[in-house]
Amino acid sequence: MITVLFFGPVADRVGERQIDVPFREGMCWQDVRDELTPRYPEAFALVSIAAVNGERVRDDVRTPLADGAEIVFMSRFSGG
Amino acid sequence: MITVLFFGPVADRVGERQIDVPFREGMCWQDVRDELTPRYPEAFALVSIAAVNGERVRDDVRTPLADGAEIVFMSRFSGG
Amino acid sequence: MNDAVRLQLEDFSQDEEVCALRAGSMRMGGIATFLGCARDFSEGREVCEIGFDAYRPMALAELQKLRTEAIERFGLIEARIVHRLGTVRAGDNIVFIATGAEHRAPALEACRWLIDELKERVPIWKKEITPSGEAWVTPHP
Amino acid sequence: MNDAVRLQLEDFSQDEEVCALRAGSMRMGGIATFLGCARDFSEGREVCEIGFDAYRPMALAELQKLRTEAIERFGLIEARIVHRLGTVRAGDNIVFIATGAEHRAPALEACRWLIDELKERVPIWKKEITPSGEAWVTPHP
Repeated sequence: MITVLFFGPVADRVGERQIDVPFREGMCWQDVRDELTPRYPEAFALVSIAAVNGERVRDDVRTPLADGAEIVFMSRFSGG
Repeated sequence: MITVLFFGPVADRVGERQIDVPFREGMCWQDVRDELTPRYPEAFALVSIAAVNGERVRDDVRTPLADGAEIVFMSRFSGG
Repeated sequence: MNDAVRLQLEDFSQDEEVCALRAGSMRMGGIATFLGCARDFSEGREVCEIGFDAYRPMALAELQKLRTEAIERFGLIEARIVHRLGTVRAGDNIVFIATGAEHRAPALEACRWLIDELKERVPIWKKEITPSGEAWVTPHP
Repeated sequence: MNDAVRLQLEDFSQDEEVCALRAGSMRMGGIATFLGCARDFSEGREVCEIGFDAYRPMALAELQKLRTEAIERFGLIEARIVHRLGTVRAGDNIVFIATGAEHRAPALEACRWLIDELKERVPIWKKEITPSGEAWVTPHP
Protein backbone atom coordinates (compact mmCIF):
# COMPACT_ATOMS: atom_id res chain seq x y z
CA MET A 1 0.00 0.00 0.00
CA ILE A 2 1.16 3.55 -0.74
CA THR A 3 0.18 6.23 1.79
CA VAL A 4 -0.67 9.60 0.27
CA LEU A 5 -0.83 12.63 2.59
CA PHE A 6 -2.31 16.09 2.02
CA PHE A 7 -1.84 19.29 4.02
CA GLY A 8 -3.14 22.85 4.06
CA PRO A 9 -5.11 24.02 1.02
CA VAL A 10 -4.64 20.71 -0.83
CA ALA A 11 -6.11 18.74 2.11
CA ASP A 12 -9.09 21.11 2.20
CA ARG A 13 -9.84 20.52 -1.48
CA VAL A 14 -9.33 16.74 -1.30
CA GLY A 15 -11.50 16.64 1.81
CA GLU A 16 -9.09 14.12 3.39
CA ARG A 17 -5.64 14.28 4.94
CA GLN A 18 -4.70 10.74 3.96
CA ILE A 19 -5.68 8.22 1.31
CA ASP A 20 -4.21 4.81 0.50
CA VAL A 21 -3.39 3.67 -3.01
CA PRO A 22 -2.74 0.00 -3.82
CA PHE A 23 0.92 -0.79 -4.52
CA ARG A 24 1.92 -2.18 -7.94
CA GLU A 25 5.45 -3.38 -8.69
CA GLY A 26 7.42 -0.72 -10.63
CA MET A 27 5.06 2.18 -9.98
CA CYS A 28 6.58 5.69 -9.59
CA TRP A 29 5.22 8.71 -7.72
CA GLN A 30 4.21 10.23 -11.05
CA ASP A 31 1.86 7.26 -11.62
CA VAL A 32 0.14 7.97 -8.30
CA ARG A 33 -0.22 11.64 -9.25
CA ASP A 34 -1.66 10.74 -12.67
CA GLU A 35 -4.12 8.35 -11.04
CA LEU A 36 -5.31 10.86 -8.41
CA THR A 37 -5.41 14.03 -10.55
CA PRO A 38 -8.70 13.16 -12.36
CA ARG A 39 -10.29 12.20 -9.02
CA TYR A 40 -9.31 15.50 -7.31
CA PRO A 41 -8.76 18.00 -10.13
CA GLU A 42 -9.26 21.10 -7.94
CA ALA A 43 -6.80 19.89 -5.34
CA PHE A 44 -4.17 18.87 -7.88
CA ALA A 45 -4.47 22.24 -9.62
CA LEU A 46 -2.69 23.60 -6.52
CA VAL A 47 0.01 20.94 -6.36
CA SER A 48 3.51 22.04 -7.36
CA ILE A 49 5.75 20.07 -4.99
CA ALA A 50 5.91 16.35 -4.20
CA ALA A 51 7.87 14.43 -1.57
CA VAL A 52 8.50 10.69 -1.25
CA ASN A 53 9.38 9.50 2.25
CA GLY A 54 10.03 13.08 3.35
CA GLU A 55 12.37 14.03 0.48
CA ARG A 56 11.42 16.39 -2.31
CA VAL A 57 11.32 14.63 -5.68
CA ARG A 58 11.87 15.97 -9.18
CA ASP A 59 9.28 15.69 -11.90
CA ASP A 60 11.80 14.44 -14.46
CA VAL A 61 13.24 11.62 -12.32
CA ARG A 62 11.31 8.36 -12.23
CA THR A 63 12.32 6.00 -9.42
CA PRO A 64 10.17 2.95 -8.61
CA LEU A 65 8.44 3.21 -5.23
CA ALA A 66 8.85 0.63 -2.47
CA ASP A 67 5.69 -0.87 -0.98
CA GLY A 68 4.72 1.23 2.06
CA ALA A 69 6.13 4.48 0.67
CA GLU A 70 4.69 7.80 1.85
CA ILE A 71 3.94 10.39 -0.84
CA VAL A 72 2.90 13.99 -0.16
CA PHE A 73 1.44 16.29 -2.84
CA MET A 74 1.90 19.91 -1.74
CA SER A 75 1.00 23.43 -2.79
CA ARG A 76 3.59 26.21 -2.47
CA PHE A 77 4.66 26.74 1.12
CA SER A 78 3.55 29.81 3.05
CA GLY A 79 5.23 29.45 6.44
CA GLY A 80 7.38 32.00 8.19
CA MET B 1 36.83 81.63 25.23
CA ILE B 2 36.61 78.55 22.99
CA THR B 3 36.19 75.19 24.72
CA VAL B 4 38.09 72.33 23.09
CA LEU B 5 37.15 68.77 24.09
CA PHE B 6 39.01 65.50 23.53
CA PHE B 7 37.78 61.91 23.88
CA GLY B 8 39.14 58.38 23.64
CA PRO B 9 42.58 57.96 22.11
CA VAL B 10 42.97 61.68 21.37
CA ALA B 11 42.31 62.59 25.02
CA ASP B 12 44.89 60.01 26.12
CA ARG B 13 47.56 61.56 23.90
CA VAL B 14 46.69 65.17 24.83
CA GLY B 15 46.65 64.18 28.50
CA GLU B 16 43.56 66.34 29.04
CA ARG B 17 39.86 66.06 28.18
CA GLN B 18 39.34 69.82 27.91
CA ILE B 19 41.43 72.90 27.16
CA ASP B 20 40.37 76.50 26.67
CA VAL B 21 41.62 78.67 23.83
CA PRO B 22 41.22 82.47 23.87
CA PHE B 23 38.59 83.78 21.45
CA ARG B 24 39.60 86.17 18.65
CA GLU B 25 37.06 87.86 16.38
CA GLY B 26 36.81 86.04 13.02
CA MET B 27 38.64 82.88 14.03
CA CYS B 28 37.52 79.57 12.48
CA TRP B 29 37.82 76.02 13.82
CA GLN B 30 40.70 75.42 11.41
CA ASP B 31 42.65 78.21 13.18
CA VAL B 32 42.20 76.40 16.50
CA ARG B 33 43.40 73.15 14.94
CA ASP B 34 46.44 74.85 13.40
CA GLU B 35 47.27 76.42 16.76
CA LEU B 36 46.97 73.16 18.74
CA THR B 37 48.57 70.75 16.27
CA PRO B 38 52.20 71.79 17.00
CA ARG B 39 51.50 71.60 20.76
CA TYR B 40 49.99 68.07 20.56
CA PRO B 41 51.40 66.55 17.37
CA GLU B 42 50.85 62.91 18.44
CA ALA B 43 47.23 63.55 19.38
CA PHE B 44 46.48 65.50 16.20
CA ALA B 45 48.04 62.74 14.09
CA LEU B 46 44.93 60.72 15.04
CA VAL B 47 42.39 63.49 14.36
CA SER B 48 40.23 63.03 11.28
CA ILE B 49 36.86 64.45 12.36
CA ALA B 50 35.92 67.79 13.95
CA ALA B 51 32.65 69.04 15.38
CA VAL B 52 31.60 72.58 16.35
CA ASN B 53 28.75 72.81 18.85
CA GLY B 54 27.95 69.13 18.30
CA GLU B 55 27.76 69.28 14.49
CA ARG B 56 30.37 67.73 12.21
CA VAL B 57 32.22 70.36 10.19
CA ARG B 58 33.91 70.13 6.80
CA ASP B 59 37.55 70.93 6.28
CA ASP B 60 36.85 73.10 3.23
CA VAL B 61 34.20 75.32 4.84
CA ARG B 62 35.40 78.23 6.97
CA THR B 63 32.76 79.77 9.21
CA PRO B 64 33.77 82.25 11.94
CA LEU B 65 33.25 80.86 15.45
CA ALA B 66 31.10 82.56 18.06
CA ASP B 67 32.65 83.28 21.44
CA GLY B 68 31.91 80.31 23.75
CA ALA B 69 31.85 77.74 20.94
CA GLU B 70 32.65 74.09 21.72
CA ILE B 71 35.05 72.32 19.36
CA VAL B 72 35.84 68.60 19.45
CA PHE B 73 38.77 67.03 17.58
CA MET B 74 38.11 63.32 17.13
CA SER B 75 39.78 60.18 15.83
CA ARG B 76 37.75 57.67 13.79
CA PHE B 77 34.86 56.25 15.78
CA SER B 78 34.95 52.66 17.01
CA GLY B 79 31.60 52.21 18.76
CA GLY B 80 29.06 49.48 18.11
CA MET C 1 13.47 24.34 24.72
CA ASN C 2 17.10 23.42 24.31
CA ASP C 3 16.91 22.10 20.76
CA ALA C 4 18.36 24.63 18.34
CA VAL C 5 15.56 23.91 15.83
CA ARG C 6 11.95 23.47 16.92
CA LEU C 7 8.34 23.37 15.75
CA GLN C 8 6.05 24.09 18.67
CA LEU C 9 2.60 25.27 19.71
CA GLU C 10 3.87 27.47 22.55
CA ASP C 11 5.29 30.96 22.38
CA PHE C 12 9.03 31.51 22.95
CA SER C 13 11.25 34.14 24.58
CA GLN C 14 13.85 36.02 22.51
CA ASP C 15 16.03 36.48 25.59
CA GLU C 16 16.05 32.73 26.30
CA GLU C 17 16.80 31.87 22.67
CA VAL C 18 19.65 34.37 22.45
CA CYS C 19 21.00 33.17 25.80
CA ALA C 20 21.00 29.57 24.50
CA LEU C 21 22.61 30.75 21.24
CA ARG C 22 25.49 32.36 23.15
CA ALA C 23 25.88 29.65 25.77
CA GLY C 24 28.64 27.77 24.01
CA SER C 25 30.95 30.60 22.97
CA MET C 26 32.47 33.85 24.18
CA ARG C 27 33.68 34.64 20.64
CA MET C 28 30.35 35.90 19.30
CA GLY C 29 30.68 39.55 18.40
CA GLY C 30 27.45 39.84 16.37
CA ILE C 31 24.02 38.29 16.80
CA ALA C 32 21.24 38.93 14.30
CA THR C 33 17.64 37.89 14.79
CA PHE C 34 14.48 37.91 12.77
CA LEU C 35 11.05 37.67 14.36
CA GLY C 36 7.98 37.17 12.20
CA CYS C 37 4.67 38.18 13.79
CA ALA C 38 0.98 37.91 12.94
CA ARG C 39 -0.35 41.22 11.65
CA ASP C 40 -3.93 42.35 12.21
CA PHE C 41 -4.22 43.41 8.56
CA SER C 42 -3.15 41.68 5.37
CA GLU C 43 -3.87 42.97 1.87
CA GLY C 44 -6.77 45.06 3.10
CA ARG C 45 -8.45 42.37 5.23
CA GLU C 46 -8.71 42.39 9.01
CA VAL C 47 -7.07 39.24 10.38
CA CYS C 48 -8.02 37.83 13.80
CA GLU C 49 -6.03 34.62 13.83
CA ILE C 50 -3.58 32.65 11.73
CA GLY C 51 -3.73 28.86 11.61
CA PHE C 52 -0.81 26.68 10.52
CA ASP C 53 -0.61 23.27 8.95
CA ALA C 54 2.70 21.45 8.44
CA TYR C 55 4.13 18.22 7.14
CA ARG C 56 5.95 17.97 10.44
CA PRO C 57 8.71 15.38 9.92
CA MET C 58 9.83 16.98 6.65
CA ALA C 59 9.46 20.52 8.03
CA LEU C 60 11.70 19.71 11.00
CA ALA C 61 14.25 17.94 8.79
CA GLU C 62 14.32 20.91 6.37
CA LEU C 63 14.81 23.37 9.24
CA GLN C 64 17.70 21.27 10.55
CA LYS C 65 19.27 21.19 7.07
CA LEU C 66 18.84 24.98 6.76
CA ARG C 67 20.60 25.53 10.10
CA THR C 68 23.52 23.30 9.11
CA GLU C 69 23.80 24.92 5.68
CA ALA C 70 23.73 28.44 7.16
CA ILE C 71 26.45 27.59 9.70
CA GLU C 72 28.72 26.25 6.94
CA ARG C 73 27.93 28.83 4.31
CA PHE C 74 28.36 31.91 6.51
CA GLY C 75 30.87 30.54 9.05
CA LEU C 76 28.46 31.01 11.95
CA ILE C 77 29.27 29.97 15.49
CA GLU C 78 25.64 28.99 16.15
CA ALA C 79 22.10 29.39 14.79
CA ARG C 80 18.59 28.68 16.11
CA ILE C 81 15.18 28.50 14.41
CA VAL C 82 11.77 28.21 16.09
CA HIS C 83 8.46 28.09 14.18
CA ARG C 84 5.07 27.95 15.87
CA LEU C 85 2.22 25.72 14.72
CA GLY C 86 -1.42 25.56 15.80
CA THR C 87 -3.28 28.87 15.85
CA VAL C 88 -1.89 32.29 16.77
CA ARG C 89 -3.66 35.60 17.24
CA ALA C 90 -2.94 39.01 15.71
CA GLY C 91 0.21 40.38 17.33
CA ASP C 92 1.58 36.95 18.31
CA ASN C 93 5.00 35.59 17.40
CA ILE C 94 5.23 33.12 14.50
CA VAL C 95 8.86 32.46 13.66
CA PHE C 96 12.21 33.30 15.22
CA ILE C 97 15.69 33.01 13.73
CA ALA C 98 18.91 33.87 15.56
CA THR C 99 22.43 33.72 14.11
CA GLY C 100 25.71 34.33 15.92
CA ALA C 101 29.13 34.94 14.37
CA GLU C 102 32.42 36.58 15.30
CA HIS C 103 31.56 39.63 13.21
CA ARG C 104 28.33 41.34 12.24
CA ALA C 105 28.24 40.82 8.46
CA PRO C 106 27.93 37.00 8.42
CA ALA C 107 25.37 37.05 11.26
CA LEU C 108 23.18 39.59 9.43
CA GLU C 109 23.54 37.92 6.04
CA ALA C 110 22.80 34.45 7.40
CA CYS C 111 19.69 35.68 9.17
CA ARG C 112 18.34 37.15 5.94
CA TRP C 113 19.23 34.01 3.99
CA LEU C 114 17.56 31.74 6.54
CA ILE C 115 14.18 33.47 6.53
CA ASP C 116 14.16 33.67 2.72
CA GLU C 117 15.07 29.97 2.37
CA LEU C 118 12.66 28.91 5.11
CA LYS C 119 9.78 30.38 3.12
CA GLU C 120 10.86 28.46 0.01
CA ARG C 121 11.81 25.12 1.50
CA VAL C 122 9.85 24.32 4.66
CA PRO C 123 6.45 22.59 4.23
CA ILE C 124 4.28 24.85 6.38
CA TRP C 125 1.07 26.53 5.23
CA LYS C 126 -0.78 29.42 6.83
CA LYS C 127 -4.45 30.29 6.79
CA GLU C 128 -5.78 33.74 7.65
CA ILE C 129 -8.91 33.72 9.76
CA THR C 130 -10.92 36.93 9.30
CA PRO C 131 -14.37 37.97 10.56
CA SER C 132 -15.82 36.92 7.19
CA GLY C 133 -14.12 33.53 6.82
CA GLU C 134 -10.83 31.71 6.32
CA ALA C 135 -8.38 31.66 3.44
CA TRP C 136 -5.08 29.88 2.85
CA VAL C 137 -2.29 32.30 2.08
CA THR C 138 -1.01 32.13 -1.48
CA PRO C 139 2.69 32.99 -1.58
CA HIS C 140 3.72 35.62 -4.10
CA PRO C 141 5.61 33.94 -6.95
CA MET D 1 13.90 52.57 29.45
CA ASN D 2 11.10 53.90 27.32
CA ASP D 3 13.17 56.19 25.11
CA ALA D 4 13.61 54.62 21.68
CA VAL D 5 17.27 55.76 21.58
CA ARG D 6 19.52 55.51 24.62
CA LEU D 7 23.12 55.62 25.84
CA GLN D 8 23.37 53.86 29.18
CA LEU D 9 25.69 52.11 31.60
CA GLU D 10 23.23 49.32 32.43
CA ASP D 11 22.49 46.18 30.47
CA PHE D 12 19.19 45.84 28.59
CA SER D 13 16.71 43.06 27.76
CA GLN D 14 15.93 42.11 24.15
CA ASP D 15 12.43 40.98 25.13
CA GLU D 16 11.67 44.34 26.76
CA GLU D 17 13.08 46.30 23.82
CA VAL D 18 11.13 44.26 21.27
CA CYS D 19 8.00 44.55 23.40
CA ALA D 20 8.41 48.36 23.45
CA LEU D 21 9.08 48.33 19.68
CA ARG D 22 5.79 46.51 19.03
CA ALA D 23 3.71 48.38 21.58
CA GLY D 24 2.31 50.96 19.20
CA SER D 25 1.28 48.79 16.27
CA MET D 26 -0.34 45.48 15.38
CA ARG D 27 0.79 45.86 11.75
CA MET D 28 4.38 44.73 12.27
CA GLY D 29 4.99 41.54 10.34
CA GLY D 30 8.79 41.55 10.56
CA ILE D 31 11.19 42.57 13.31
CA ALA D 32 14.95 42.41 12.81
CA THR D 33 17.50 42.92 15.56
CA PHE D 34 21.25 43.18 15.84
CA LEU D 35 23.07 42.63 19.10
CA GLY D 36 26.77 43.45 19.35
CA CYS D 37 28.63 41.71 22.20
CA ALA D 38 32.10 41.89 23.73
CA ARG D 39 34.23 38.97 22.56
CA ASP D 40 36.91 37.40 24.71
CA PHE D 41 39.34 37.42 21.78
CA SER D 42 40.15 40.09 19.22
CA GLU D 43 42.89 39.81 16.61
CA GLY D 44 44.73 37.18 18.62
CA ARG D 45 44.61 38.95 21.98
CA GLU D 46 42.64 37.83 25.02
CA VAL D 47 40.23 40.59 26.03
CA CYS D 48 38.90 40.85 29.59
CA GLU D 49 36.97 44.09 29.40
CA ILE D 50 35.99 46.80 26.95
CA GLY D 51 35.84 50.43 28.04
CA PHE D 52 33.88 53.10 26.16
CA ASP D 53 34.31 56.82 25.81
CA ALA D 54 31.75 59.00 24.04
CA TYR D 55 31.02 62.59 23.14
CA ARG D 56 27.63 62.06 24.68
CA PRO D 57 25.44 64.95 23.44
CA MET D 58 26.58 64.45 19.84
CA ALA D 59 26.40 60.64 20.10
CA LEU D 60 22.80 60.77 21.30
CA ALA D 61 21.83 63.34 18.66
CA GLU D 62 23.44 61.22 15.91
CA LEU D 63 21.63 58.10 17.12
CA GLN D 64 18.34 59.98 17.06
CA LYS D 65 19.06 61.20 13.52
CA LEU D 66 19.93 57.66 12.44
CA ARG D 67 16.64 56.33 13.82
CA THR D 68 14.61 59.02 12.03
CA GLU D 69 16.51 58.49 8.78
CA ALA D 70 16.04 54.71 8.93
CA ILE D 71 12.30 55.03 9.55
CA GLU D 72 11.92 57.32 6.53
CA ARG D 73 14.32 55.55 4.21
CA PHE D 74 12.98 52.02 4.77
CA GLY D 75 9.37 52.83 5.67
CA LEU D 76 9.70 51.32 9.14
CA ILE D 77 6.89 51.38 11.67
CA GLU D 78 9.38 51.77 14.56
CA ALA D 79 13.08 51.45 15.44
CA ARG D 80 15.10 51.40 18.68
CA ILE D 81 18.82 51.75 19.40
CA VAL D 82 20.60 51.22 22.73
CA HIS D 83 24.38 51.57 23.21
CA ARG D 84 26.15 50.90 26.49
CA LEU D 85 28.92 53.08 27.88
CA GLY D 86 31.25 52.59 30.85
CA THR D 87 33.03 49.25 31.01
CA VAL D 88 31.68 45.86 29.95
CA ARG D 89 33.17 42.41 30.37
CA ALA D 90 33.78 39.67 27.80
CA GLY D 91 30.42 38.19 26.84
CA ASP D 92 28.42 41.29 27.77
CA ASN D 93 26.03 43.17 25.52
CA ILE D 94 27.29 46.38 23.86
CA VAL D 95 24.76 47.60 21.32
CA PHE D 96 21.23 46.66 20.34
CA ILE D 97 19.23 47.70 17.29
CA ALA D 98 15.64 46.66 16.57
CA THR D 99 13.61 47.54 13.48
CA GLY D 100 9.96 46.76 12.80
CA ALA D 101 8.11 46.94 9.48
CA GLU D 102 5.06 45.44 7.82
CA HIS D 103 7.26 43.04 5.84
CA ARG D 104 10.60 41.39 6.46
CA ALA D 105 12.79 42.96 3.76
CA PRO D 106 12.71 46.58 5.02
CA ALA D 107 13.17 45.47 8.65
CA LEU D 108 16.24 43.36 7.77
CA GLU D 109 17.74 45.98 5.44
CA ALA D 110 17.24 48.83 7.93
CA CYS D 111 18.86 46.84 10.73
CA ARG D 112 21.94 46.25 8.59
CA TRP D 113 22.06 49.88 7.50
CA LEU D 114 21.74 51.16 11.08
CA ILE D 115 24.64 49.19 12.51
CA ASP D 116 26.86 50.10 9.55
CA GLU D 117 25.98 53.81 9.82
CA LEU D 118 26.28 53.80 13.62
CA LYS D 119 29.89 52.70 13.32
CA GLU D 120 30.62 55.53 10.87
CA ARG D 121 28.68 58.37 12.43
CA VAL D 122 28.38 58.05 16.20
CA PRO D 123 31.23 59.48 18.33
CA ILE D 124 31.97 56.50 20.58
CA TRP D 125 35.41 54.94 21.07
CA LYS D 126 36.24 51.56 22.51
CA LYS D 127 39.32 50.38 24.35
CA GLU D 128 40.23 46.73 24.78
CA ILE D 129 41.57 45.84 28.21
CA THR D 130 43.77 42.73 28.09
CA PRO D 131 45.94 41.04 30.73
CA SER D 132 48.95 42.88 29.30
CA GLY D 133 47.47 46.37 29.01
CA GLU D 134 44.93 48.56 27.26
CA ALA D 135 44.59 49.67 23.65
CA TRP D 136 42.08 51.84 21.80
CA VAL D 137 40.47 50.01 18.91
CA THR D 138 41.48 51.32 15.51
CA PRO D 139 38.61 50.88 13.07
CA HIS D 140 39.43 49.21 9.78
CA PRO D 141 39.37 51.80 7.01
